[in-house]
Amino acid sequence: MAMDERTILRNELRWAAGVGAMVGVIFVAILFSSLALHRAPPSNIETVDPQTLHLAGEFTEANLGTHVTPDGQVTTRIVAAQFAFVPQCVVVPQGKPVTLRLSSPDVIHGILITGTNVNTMVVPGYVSQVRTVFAETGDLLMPCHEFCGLGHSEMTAHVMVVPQSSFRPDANGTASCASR
Amino acid sequence: MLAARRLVLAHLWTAFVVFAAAAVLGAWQMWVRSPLAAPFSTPDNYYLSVTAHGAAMAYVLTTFFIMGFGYYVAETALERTLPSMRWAWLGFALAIFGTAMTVLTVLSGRASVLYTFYPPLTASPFFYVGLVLVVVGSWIWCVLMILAMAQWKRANPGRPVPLAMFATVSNAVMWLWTTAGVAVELLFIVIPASLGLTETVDVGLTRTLFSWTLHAIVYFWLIPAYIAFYTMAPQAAGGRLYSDSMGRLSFILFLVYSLPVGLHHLFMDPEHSTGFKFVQMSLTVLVTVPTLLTVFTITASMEIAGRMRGGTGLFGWIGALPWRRPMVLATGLAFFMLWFGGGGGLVNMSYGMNAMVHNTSWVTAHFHLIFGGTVVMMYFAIAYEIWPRLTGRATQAPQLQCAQLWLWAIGMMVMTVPWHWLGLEGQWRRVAHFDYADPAIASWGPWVDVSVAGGAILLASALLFIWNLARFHADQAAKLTPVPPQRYAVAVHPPDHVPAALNGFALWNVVVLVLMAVAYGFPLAQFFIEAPPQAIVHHVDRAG
Amino acid sequence: MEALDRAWRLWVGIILAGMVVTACVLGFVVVPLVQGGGPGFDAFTAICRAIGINLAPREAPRAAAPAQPASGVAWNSKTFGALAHGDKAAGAKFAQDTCIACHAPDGPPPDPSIPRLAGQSSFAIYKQLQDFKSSTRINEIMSGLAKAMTDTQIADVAAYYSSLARLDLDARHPAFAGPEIEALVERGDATRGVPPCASCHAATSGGPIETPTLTGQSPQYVAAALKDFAEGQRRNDIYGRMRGIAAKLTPAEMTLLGDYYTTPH
Amino acid sequence: MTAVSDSAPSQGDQPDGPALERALKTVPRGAMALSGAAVLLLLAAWLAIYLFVFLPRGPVG
Repeated sequence: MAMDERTILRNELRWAAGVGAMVGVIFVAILFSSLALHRAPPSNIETVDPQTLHLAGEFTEANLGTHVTPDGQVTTRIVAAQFAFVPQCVVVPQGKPVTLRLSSPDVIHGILITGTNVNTMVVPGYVSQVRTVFAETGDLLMPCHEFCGLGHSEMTAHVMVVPQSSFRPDANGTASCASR
Repeated sequence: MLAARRLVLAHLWTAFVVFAAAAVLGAWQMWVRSPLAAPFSTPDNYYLSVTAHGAAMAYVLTTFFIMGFGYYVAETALERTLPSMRWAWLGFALAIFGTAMTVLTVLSGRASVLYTFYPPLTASPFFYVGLVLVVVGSWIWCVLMILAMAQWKRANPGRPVPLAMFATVSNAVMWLWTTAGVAVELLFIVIPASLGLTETVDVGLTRTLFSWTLHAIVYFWLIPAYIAFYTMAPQAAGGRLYSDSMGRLSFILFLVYSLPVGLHHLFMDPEHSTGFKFVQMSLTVLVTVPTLLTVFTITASMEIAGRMRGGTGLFGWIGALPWRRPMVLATGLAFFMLWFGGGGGLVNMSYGMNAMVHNTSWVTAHFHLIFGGTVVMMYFAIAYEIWPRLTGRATQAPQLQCAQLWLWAIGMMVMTVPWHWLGLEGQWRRVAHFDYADPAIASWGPWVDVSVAGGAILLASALLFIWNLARFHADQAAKLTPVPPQRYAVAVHPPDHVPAALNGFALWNVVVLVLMAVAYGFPLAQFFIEAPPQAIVHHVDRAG
Repeated sequence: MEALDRAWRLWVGIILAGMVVTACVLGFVVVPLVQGGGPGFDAFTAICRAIGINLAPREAPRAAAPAQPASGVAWNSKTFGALAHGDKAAGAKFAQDTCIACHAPDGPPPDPSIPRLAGQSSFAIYKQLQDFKSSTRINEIMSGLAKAMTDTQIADVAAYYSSLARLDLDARHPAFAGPEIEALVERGDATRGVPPCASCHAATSGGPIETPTLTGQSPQYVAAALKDFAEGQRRNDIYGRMRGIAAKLTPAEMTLLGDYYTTPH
Repeated sequence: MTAVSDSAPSQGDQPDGPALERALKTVPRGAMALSGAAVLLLLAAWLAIYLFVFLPRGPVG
């Protein structure tokens, strides 16, 4: 035989080493983006009762939308419910850290914000939290990306990213699309 | 003629008839979500169709094909009859009954929860019970495959199990592990909820159990394609398999690494921690290894064939391959689409990068390329390869078979290339219709139109496939006497002996157990350590 | 052969353990420690979080406005239990004395502005009565009546009316209201962000639990309810979803939707 | 190879010894080149998406 079994095995191992190196490059790049650039899956195991979401606590109607604390932290709270986001439009400042907090009173929903890496499932029973910085201003689309029922296709909201100069929360720290 | 001939034909025809119907639905769905006006376009019909398309393709086509093909391999590779025809027919009957129950429930509009279920949305119990029966039917198949190999090993002590059968049994073993997750989800949570016995579900737990199944099920579908790559394609090309051991190792790696990685479907979920997502991401990286090993081994096997047919130079052997043989053509096209599908998958599994594409058309493109492009493409090729032996009739028009494969590949690419682009643009999933008047997404229209054309080409190909198979059964088809036996590719060095680790699954079951304990132990236990708040069941089959 | 098998077991074990340990060290120690710096977690908290044990104090809502829920009803085991124990016979008796003058069990109401309740979902009746009782929904007559009812009576009445046959059960007559309204009901209007009415108000929709059945309802009542939601006169819809949708409808559509859901004469 | 044998159902032309030996003198150089190029292209495509789409879209987590 021109080629014995050892040669075949050596060729396969050589190939496996090359493949391993390629996969290693990808693994290192993922690790780097996670460690140095804060790009990681949103994971915030924090529970909340979906059955009483509207009755008390953080996700009652009056608490929804964008709020700025006196020390300048921006938090946007959104409820994803069959078949609307509440509120249907939120305003956030460009170039500042923003914390999005979402929850669902009924079934599984999910969001993405077009043109950004913002993406999370919204699972009843949990608060989904995503931290990000919006780089560019604009009116971005925030659709529900998980099947939640027959009205899923109409379940969209808008995220208005505005320059910091025109991001003016009111005396309570509340900023809304209408008052901007 | 095969002893299990009727059994195999019953399974495969069921698979392909359901496949053709689901292809019609798929093409219609493409049309509905495009800017073009489509008939019957309501969300009701759309989600009914998506549920039917998904369940038919993912559960019915695959399970019946894999069972039928498994029986075929067991008889032809081991050259002995099946352990029990009676049990095999019982499995078929259960699966058929379950399929009928599921299909009728979906068509009645009482199960539009998509094939991935999404509790707390809850369909009619008949939908889930039907699917459970399909799975139970397949469990009988698993046991028969494991028994067939065990009996053969007893009769042939010390000899290596033929690669095709070794791979089939690896799939059977993997499927038993795989279905554990979804079976527990359905039997203990979803079906009680659908019957009204419980009012609430732990959504995080159901999602985690489903993720247990969700990745490995793809390898369940894929392994017959890989069996064809390793044992049929080199033979069809007129060459030899480059390495038999690498084949065994690849199938073992599929068994080991396809299971403890399901959490990568839940990267964007709030109920799991970064740590376990990271660990399962790391294991997912390793799942690429068996596929990349296969790419090399099969390419080398094809190179042997090409050079034996007179091909020279670094790439000259490619042109020398017999591309007019369906098995060879399908292998080439499947690898081509695997490049795109696998590349998309690399992006999906890349931890934070998943946020860029999760639940966008990118993912839809990825799994259509892997499933449609690689898996179903090879199911076609396998059917063309074994139909003469099942019917005793000669292939009449191989050029029509090749045309069908080409159409399938072209349609798949035309459909999925726009999806990749739209996915990066943020086109979200499971939408019955888009508002193309919205300036934010108006530019998507033409891309979606292109993918509609792709869907139409795929439908044409699916129908041509049925036609091609039906012709074997036509009267004027030439009888083959004698019916040629199925021959599987011979390795350059056919093994005399292989280590026990490459000839059975005892060691590997222990490995799977350890990996699953590490990967899924705490992520599942957390729901019992401190039970999270439950969500109210939403029935889609009745009011309230 | 024996030695080879042992070697396989050994190496599989070593490689496997190596990979798992590496992944765990990275995932449970390195990544959380480096990333924890951002939100300011200490090392122990960061590692616990990575495992899935959340020790960080739950973030209190920073702008906690007093909760003013649109409805006090919560769909939980307690509510379902109360409804399940609803006594039809007791409900019938109560209705005989208090309700049937306006909400007849077997015929149209005396005034078209009064809703038909026969065959209505028990969940919807329960929620509306509770909302009248808690004043999250106001109506001259109903508010007073509901305030006088006990939780048990509410559950009984809900059980009674939901057990009755709905009048003219299948009343989908698209021709009566026109194809545009039919499209609105079945397909919604993506341009305005209006989901299909049928995505909630259909028997097999799987939508919010409290959604009432509209089929067979009095057309005036449906149109008036839509108008009230649109103008904010009525605001007991949880998370304002019906207010949001109604505000996007035209007055003509509200009238035609009333026609759609009723029976042609 | 004629067109007829090209399109015949593949009964597996059993490879003969000398042809196989000749082929194995060069195999797997072509396979290494072809699959190597494919895998390198794959890495390039992944890196392109990582650098030019993923990273510019901002932090998440």
